[in-house]
Amino acid sequence: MPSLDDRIARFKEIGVLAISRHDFSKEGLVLSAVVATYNLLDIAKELFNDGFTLLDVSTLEAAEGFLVTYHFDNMSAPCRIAIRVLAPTDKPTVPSLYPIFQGAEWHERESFDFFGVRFIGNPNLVPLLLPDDFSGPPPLRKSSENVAPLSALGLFGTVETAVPSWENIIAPKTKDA
Amino acid sequence: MELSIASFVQIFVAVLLIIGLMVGNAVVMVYFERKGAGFIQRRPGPYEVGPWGTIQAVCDSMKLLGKQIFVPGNVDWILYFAAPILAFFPVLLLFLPIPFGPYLTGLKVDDGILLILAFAGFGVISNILAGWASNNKFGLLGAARAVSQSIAYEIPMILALLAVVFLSGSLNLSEIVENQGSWPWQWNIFVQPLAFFIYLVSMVGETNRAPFDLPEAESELTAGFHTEYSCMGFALFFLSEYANMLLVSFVCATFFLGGWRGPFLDGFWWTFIKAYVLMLFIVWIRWTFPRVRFDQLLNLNWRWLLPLAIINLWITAVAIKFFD
Amino acid sequence: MLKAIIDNIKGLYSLLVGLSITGRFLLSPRQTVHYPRKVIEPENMASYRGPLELVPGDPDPAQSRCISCQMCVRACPGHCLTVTKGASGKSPEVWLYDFTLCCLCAACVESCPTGAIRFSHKVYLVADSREALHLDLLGQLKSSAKQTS
Amino acid sequence: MDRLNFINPFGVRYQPDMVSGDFYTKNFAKGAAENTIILNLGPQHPSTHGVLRVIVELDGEYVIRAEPVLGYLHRMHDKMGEVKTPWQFLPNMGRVDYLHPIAWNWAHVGAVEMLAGISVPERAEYLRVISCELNRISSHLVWWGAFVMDLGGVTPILYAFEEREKINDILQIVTGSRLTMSYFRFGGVCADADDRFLKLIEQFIPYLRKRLKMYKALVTDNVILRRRLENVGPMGLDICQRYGATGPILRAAGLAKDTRRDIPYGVYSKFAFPIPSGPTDDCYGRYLVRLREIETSLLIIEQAISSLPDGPIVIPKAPKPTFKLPAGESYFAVEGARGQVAVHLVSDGGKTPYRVKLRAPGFSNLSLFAEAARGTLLADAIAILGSLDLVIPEVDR
Repeated sequence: MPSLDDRIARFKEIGVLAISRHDFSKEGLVLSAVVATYNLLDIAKELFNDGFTLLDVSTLEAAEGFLVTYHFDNMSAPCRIAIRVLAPTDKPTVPSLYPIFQGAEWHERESFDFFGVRFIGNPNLVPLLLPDDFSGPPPLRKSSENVAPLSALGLFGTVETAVPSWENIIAPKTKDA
Repeated sequence: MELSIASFVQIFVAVLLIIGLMVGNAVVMVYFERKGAGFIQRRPGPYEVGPWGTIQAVCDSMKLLGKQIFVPGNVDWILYFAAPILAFFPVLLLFLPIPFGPYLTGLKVDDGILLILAFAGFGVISNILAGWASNNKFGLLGAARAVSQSIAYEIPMILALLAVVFLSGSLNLSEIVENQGSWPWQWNIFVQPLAFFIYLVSMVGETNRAPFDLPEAESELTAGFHTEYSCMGFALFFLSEYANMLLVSFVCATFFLGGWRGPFLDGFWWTFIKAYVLMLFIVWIRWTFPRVRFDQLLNLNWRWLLPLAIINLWITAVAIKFFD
Repeated sequence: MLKAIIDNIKGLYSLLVGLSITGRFLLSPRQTVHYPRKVIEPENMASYRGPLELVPGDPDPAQSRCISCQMCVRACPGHCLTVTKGASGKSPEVWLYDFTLCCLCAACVESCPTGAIRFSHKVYLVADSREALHLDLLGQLKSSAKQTS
Repeated sequence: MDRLNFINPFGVRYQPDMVSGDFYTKNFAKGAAENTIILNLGPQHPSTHGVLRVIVELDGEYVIRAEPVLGYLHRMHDKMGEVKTPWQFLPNMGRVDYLHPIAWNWAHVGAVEMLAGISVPERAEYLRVISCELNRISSHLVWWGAFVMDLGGVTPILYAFEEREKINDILQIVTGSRLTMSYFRFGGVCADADDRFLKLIEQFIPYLRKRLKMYKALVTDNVILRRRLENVGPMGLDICQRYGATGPILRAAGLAKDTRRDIPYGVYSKFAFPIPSGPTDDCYGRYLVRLREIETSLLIIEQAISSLPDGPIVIPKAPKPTFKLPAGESYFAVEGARGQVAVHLVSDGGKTPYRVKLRAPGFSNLSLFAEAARGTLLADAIAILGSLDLVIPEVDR
């Protein structure tokens, strides 16, 4: 089990857009990282080899797009990590984690139901919780006046590093955790 | 046996009485089964209709009679309706050679047990037809299970009975009873305990009762072969299940427990007491054990009961040869 | 082979143990409460949360303590309360409660500044229509005050 | 079956379609092999515990493939969380998992308290532990009865309900309800324990220990049950990791992972209790782990009762039903009867949360059924399904 600093370093090696530490007692997370879609599978593979398991896939809609959050927990030593991917609002596609974590299939189908995010590589991307003939927009999509920007949600504890484009998104004054 | 008008009248009266017995038995047993289940599960069971709920079973059967006959689409009509009838009527025949009392026998046949074992096979045909004709996948699976189970359990059953037949030297049920004494230690169960045990297991398997109720295993196949039956079709299957239970209990009482012979005063009451004690035992087993799995059921039969029955039969034959 | 035989004999013994347990329960007394003939003891009922009722006022039991502040109406997740202020003063004129929508969550009871609402212990409440469960709590309060006086 | 032609007396030939059924059956049938039966277990089936539907492809009695179909009890709790204030969402938590509502209470209340920085008085923490553990016992009891009923033994569930009624009597004293409890409040609990509550628990603990011995003699040692469960449906650590299984399934696989021990919430760190794990990862192992968890819960309750402190049960300025959450994110996990229950809360500082995500353990646990059931007998598949301890409202949310 590598230390937190080692893990941050290894994530940076693979490539992250932003990485931040969190106060576990206040946010329930140890570490969160925003990754680009093409790095997601590498990060997941890394976590799988370290004995992490996928807890859930929690998507939310923000002004910048759909933020898909994967929560991971280590099997042996508790260490909750959130990996986030931002998918654009108009054409949200994210690679599926199914090849590594087969349990992701259902979580991704749930996000597909509720937000319309398409997961490329999911073997069975059909409605899971909603009926197959459900018509209408995905039920958890927000109307445009209710959508908040990501910076207003306080998702990014103490930012360790971030690429310039993400520094803009996280906003100049980061919340001190 | 000569066939005269008198014997026809006798058979006719016997069949009428047996139908009455079957229906009455079902009503009584439904009551006892539900009451027994209730008491084992620490609840009162049927309670509201009549004193202590005694009329409940009668009312339930009236309800079944009064229900709309519902036939699902795409069934094979002829077989679908033939199946419950085939389940019910052959059982009637099986009661004919049973000696209820010294003079109370529907039809005194010299090889009565052969008649019973031959016609017992009809039950399984009705199960196959019911499962097949109702065009239901659960029904089909139930029917397939019913066939292999019934075939499997008939063999050790016959072998266990054969050991007793060797002892008595007769296939006539009355003679088998007469060969046993009035007191419990003179009954065949003490001469043939292993055969009794084998018969006890295979009689539960043969009647498809829990823990061997695989053809209708409710948690797997909803109701197995009679999934699609309602009202009278279901009632006939129900009747025949209880009638089969009664039949195997009577055969067991006749072969192993001295039939009508009992302490103090021989008579038909002993047959009935013994048979109903066995029935209550079957009920008790049902409400105690979980169900076995299908391959385990067949393994139990082919790997254990059948060799045991053959060994038992062989020992019996050798013993008769040497000690008689 | 020998091990399998011993296993089976042990298994048969376990079946006998099971039979003896159910046999013992067969003869032991029943555990159920047979409702119309027997009811459960009232001390068990004291903590039961039944439909809401209004707390009788202090000098006049037919008057509610309610001041029509609408806190409960706003707090209720199921929107099951309707409180209308009377023409004179703060006391309510209409106090309707739709029990079919209520989830007994106590949001109204805990948000009430005057403690005017409480849970009743009516466990045997039955109705044959939805409308019968649209309760007029103010009317109930008045009729119960009339009965006690 | 589909290929059979039946003739009815009116002479109309009926030729069923090769594949009939709704969208999910057709979708499933795309991968079907030759000469197999596609069978729908559920949504109304005696052993799917409510309205789960499982499509299985059978070769004889062997399950070739299985696919659970969800959504028959879907109520969109995530959306309700977004349109209600956190206080108003609280009663929903009792409805998510009706067998262990207090764990869900705790997950939601904990997430809100984490985000808003609310502390809880010590007596309330103890009452939370006591009620949660009692509720865990009652949940395991229902599972025990229902599982044995899946295996064909009808009687044990009624014995389990005797105990469950006693627990309901106890929990009713503090929570006021018997099924969908909503006991926790932000910053405490809603009712204090009285003498009768403590007295009944003290009577209940030795009583249940005696009954557990009876359970062992009647069911656990029963040869039929053991042969039904041993070596059936093994789920090792590998499959648990890939599917994110938690709770008794993971512990039966040999890993003593329990949120109560790993990330102690409440006052769990003050109690000494073993985490039952192993010995085997089959259905029988999962069965044993759950029964041993009942004993663990009894141990915790005993310790909590003996050291129950005096004091307030709710903080002085407890949030009113209309309070506002600060902006931020929190992820709070507790150990439910079925595994890790978690609530992920994101707030933008408005009246209602921006996003509420409920992490149901049954959802992940059920997703591994398709892999575990492959190649088993139909009866074994039912046993595996039962051993996952499913509560469909929680899976569907």
